[in-house]
Amino acid sequence: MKDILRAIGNVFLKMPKGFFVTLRHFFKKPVTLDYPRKKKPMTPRYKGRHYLERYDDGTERCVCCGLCAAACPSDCIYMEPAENEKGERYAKIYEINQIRCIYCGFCEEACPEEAIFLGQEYEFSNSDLDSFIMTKDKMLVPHPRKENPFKKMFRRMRKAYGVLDK
Amino acid sequence: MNLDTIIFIVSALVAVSGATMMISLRNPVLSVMSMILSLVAQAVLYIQLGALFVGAVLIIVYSGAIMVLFLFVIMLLNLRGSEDLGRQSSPIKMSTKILFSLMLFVEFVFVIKVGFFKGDIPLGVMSQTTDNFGSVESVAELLFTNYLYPFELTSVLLLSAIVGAVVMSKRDAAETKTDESAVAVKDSDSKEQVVES
Amino acid sequence: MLEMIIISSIKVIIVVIAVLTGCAYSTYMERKVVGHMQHRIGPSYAGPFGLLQPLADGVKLIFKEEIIPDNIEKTTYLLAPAISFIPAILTFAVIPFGKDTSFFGFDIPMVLSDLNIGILFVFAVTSLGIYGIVLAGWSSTSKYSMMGAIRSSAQMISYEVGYGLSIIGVILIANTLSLRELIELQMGPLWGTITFLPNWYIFSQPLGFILFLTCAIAETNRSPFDMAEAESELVAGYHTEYSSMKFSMFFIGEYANMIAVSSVGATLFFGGWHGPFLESFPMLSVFYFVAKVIMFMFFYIWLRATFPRFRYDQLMNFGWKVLFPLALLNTMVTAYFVIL
Amino acid sequence: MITVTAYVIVAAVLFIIGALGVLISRNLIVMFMSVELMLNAANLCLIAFSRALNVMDGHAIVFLVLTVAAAEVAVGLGMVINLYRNKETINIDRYNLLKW
Repeated sequence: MKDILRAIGNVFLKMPKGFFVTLRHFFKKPVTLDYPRKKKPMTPRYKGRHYLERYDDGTERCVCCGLCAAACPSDCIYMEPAENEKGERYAKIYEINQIRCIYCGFCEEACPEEAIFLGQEYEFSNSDLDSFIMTKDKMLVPHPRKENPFKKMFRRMRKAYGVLDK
Repeated sequence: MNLDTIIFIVSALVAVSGATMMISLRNPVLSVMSMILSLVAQAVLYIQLGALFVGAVLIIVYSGAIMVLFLFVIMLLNLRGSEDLGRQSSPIKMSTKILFSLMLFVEFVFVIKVGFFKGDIPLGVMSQTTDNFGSVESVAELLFTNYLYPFELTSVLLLSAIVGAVVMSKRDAAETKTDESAVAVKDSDSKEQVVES
Repeated sequence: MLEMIIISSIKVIIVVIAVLTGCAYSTYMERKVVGHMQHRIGPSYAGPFGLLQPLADGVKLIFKEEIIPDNIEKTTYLLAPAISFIPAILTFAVIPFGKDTSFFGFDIPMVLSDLNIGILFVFAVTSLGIYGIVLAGWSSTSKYSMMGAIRSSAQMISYEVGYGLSIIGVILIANTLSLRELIELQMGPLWGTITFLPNWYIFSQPLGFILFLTCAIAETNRSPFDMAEAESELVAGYHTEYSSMKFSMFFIGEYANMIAVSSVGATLFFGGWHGPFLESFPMLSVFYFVAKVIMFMFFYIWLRATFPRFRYDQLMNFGWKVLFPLALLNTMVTAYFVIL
Repeated sequence: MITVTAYVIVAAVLFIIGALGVLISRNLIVMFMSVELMLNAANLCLIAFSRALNVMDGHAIVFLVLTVAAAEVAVGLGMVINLYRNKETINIDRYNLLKW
């Protein structure tokens, strides 16, 4: 008898509540996206794949100082310096092991030339291990760059203290 | 050789071969399955004889409840074909048993031939049936008029079966209640439903 | 005679194809609806809105490798999917899915076979479906399958009673077992007096309807009574060891069972194909019927998305201590009013 | 045209198979099912006679027999389980305590 009364109570008092909850959520906008077709816009400071920057005249910013490699906690940056005909240093080889990289962004902060920065892309999966080594030609591609507000601030500060860009 | 005859021959063959498989297969689950096959074929025979309602009830009660219970017990005891069923009994015993069965069969045929062919029951022909022959209404009418006392008595029988099953499958008070006791009760209840419906 | 055979065969083919398509698309519906209830979007990649997803699934299942484990009982293992699949399809033989219409001069009854014991047939056939599950579980010789089979048979024994008793009320009122007559009785205004409501039996048998729904869900092994395949406890229950087309046959069987039970529910309690404007457009009746079945299917899915699975002993208790007495009470009260 | 005799003979064959099953089977459960089969054979006979005489009484009796069979199964399977608990076997030859 107690069971029956409780069951009746549940059917008329508690179950509609549960049904109502799911029905309400049924009409809400889903939080997931139709992923491969629609992608979630990342936040401006999201740290995705690496890019190397050029100056406006097309020369590479990187001078192969090694600060990024020194700052890297996972030790994933390898570089070999060389000099061009003008006597300026540049990186002959600049490689980042994407599998080791933890995407902390320390290289970006350490770089005095603002040559390296981490972009928005995050789809790295591949079936070929070699393709995870980011070489210079992969990183030197043109890319949509959104200026990091903090970077902007730092640049102004550097200007103020006389550390000038080229 | 019209459609009726074909249906009769096929279902009779299925019923008999299912029954034979039932007693000859070693694996109890396969036995149960062939019994179900036989029962379904028998239900077809019922329906061919105009007993629609009883045929449906046969499937619901037997195939739907009783045989499930058999299967449940087999699974509960975890019997497989490998269960040791002892030595083969001696050929003399075996042949005696088969002989007795055959004698019984001969006797049946004799009875059918001699006893019933006198004409009391028109076995040779299928008489024309009334409109509601085998319908639910006519069965119910009989059950609640002429057969009211047997009907009430079966309910008492079912009650005693419930009590019996509970008592039998109940273990000592110290032991906890098990699935078996619960199921035995359930089974007898499920039969009661058929009576009421 | 020949005409009749041809028409019947065409009807059978159409119904079977419709049921199989319905099964395929109820998987799609289930994934979409449950997805939205969980703030996801469900399948969306194959075709527009993922509408070709069932097709893709079917192709995938057909071409998958068929794995047959070693230590199984071969005969029953191979037989089980068919046994669970065929009774589910057979149920549709007696379900009327539309108002009788005439095409090209032929009067076509929109039911495959109008038995005068239609409901009993449905019950007889659905009660056979359990063997597929039990045999599958038993013959796989896997402990998960075995557990699923034992649970399923015990669940079946305890729910069959309530299932049978819950529709007695309707039968008492209608005084017939033929599904076609049941639908005809549900036409017209409610109890002959209330004109704005149809005379559906859900209004005269609300308790019976709730009991029927509960038992039907248990009968088809659906959540929250899906202990036979409780995926979080028993891997996949009775069909753990099945793969490829055999697995999909279980799947289709389950969904066909759901559709069958939904059709029976729609016929018994919601007036079957009955609806407005049938005089001028008789084909609308099929649409009404399908709409009612879809409502039931939606409820099934809604329930699955809402409630957690029952525990084994809870279910047994519920079946015997709640559903059974309530069904008896319903029968008694209905009988009292019918005699009055 | 099939006659009622044909049905009765099928029923007789089924009954004999049931009887044979009870006699030669050593599996308790199969024996039990054989008994059910014999009941069913009798039912088939009743239905056939009912058809031959065009009366419904046979159907009513079959209905009652079905209930009796159901009650029998409920008690009988309880007995089988109890027996199995005692001896861990369903071989009927092992239950020979009362044999002299």
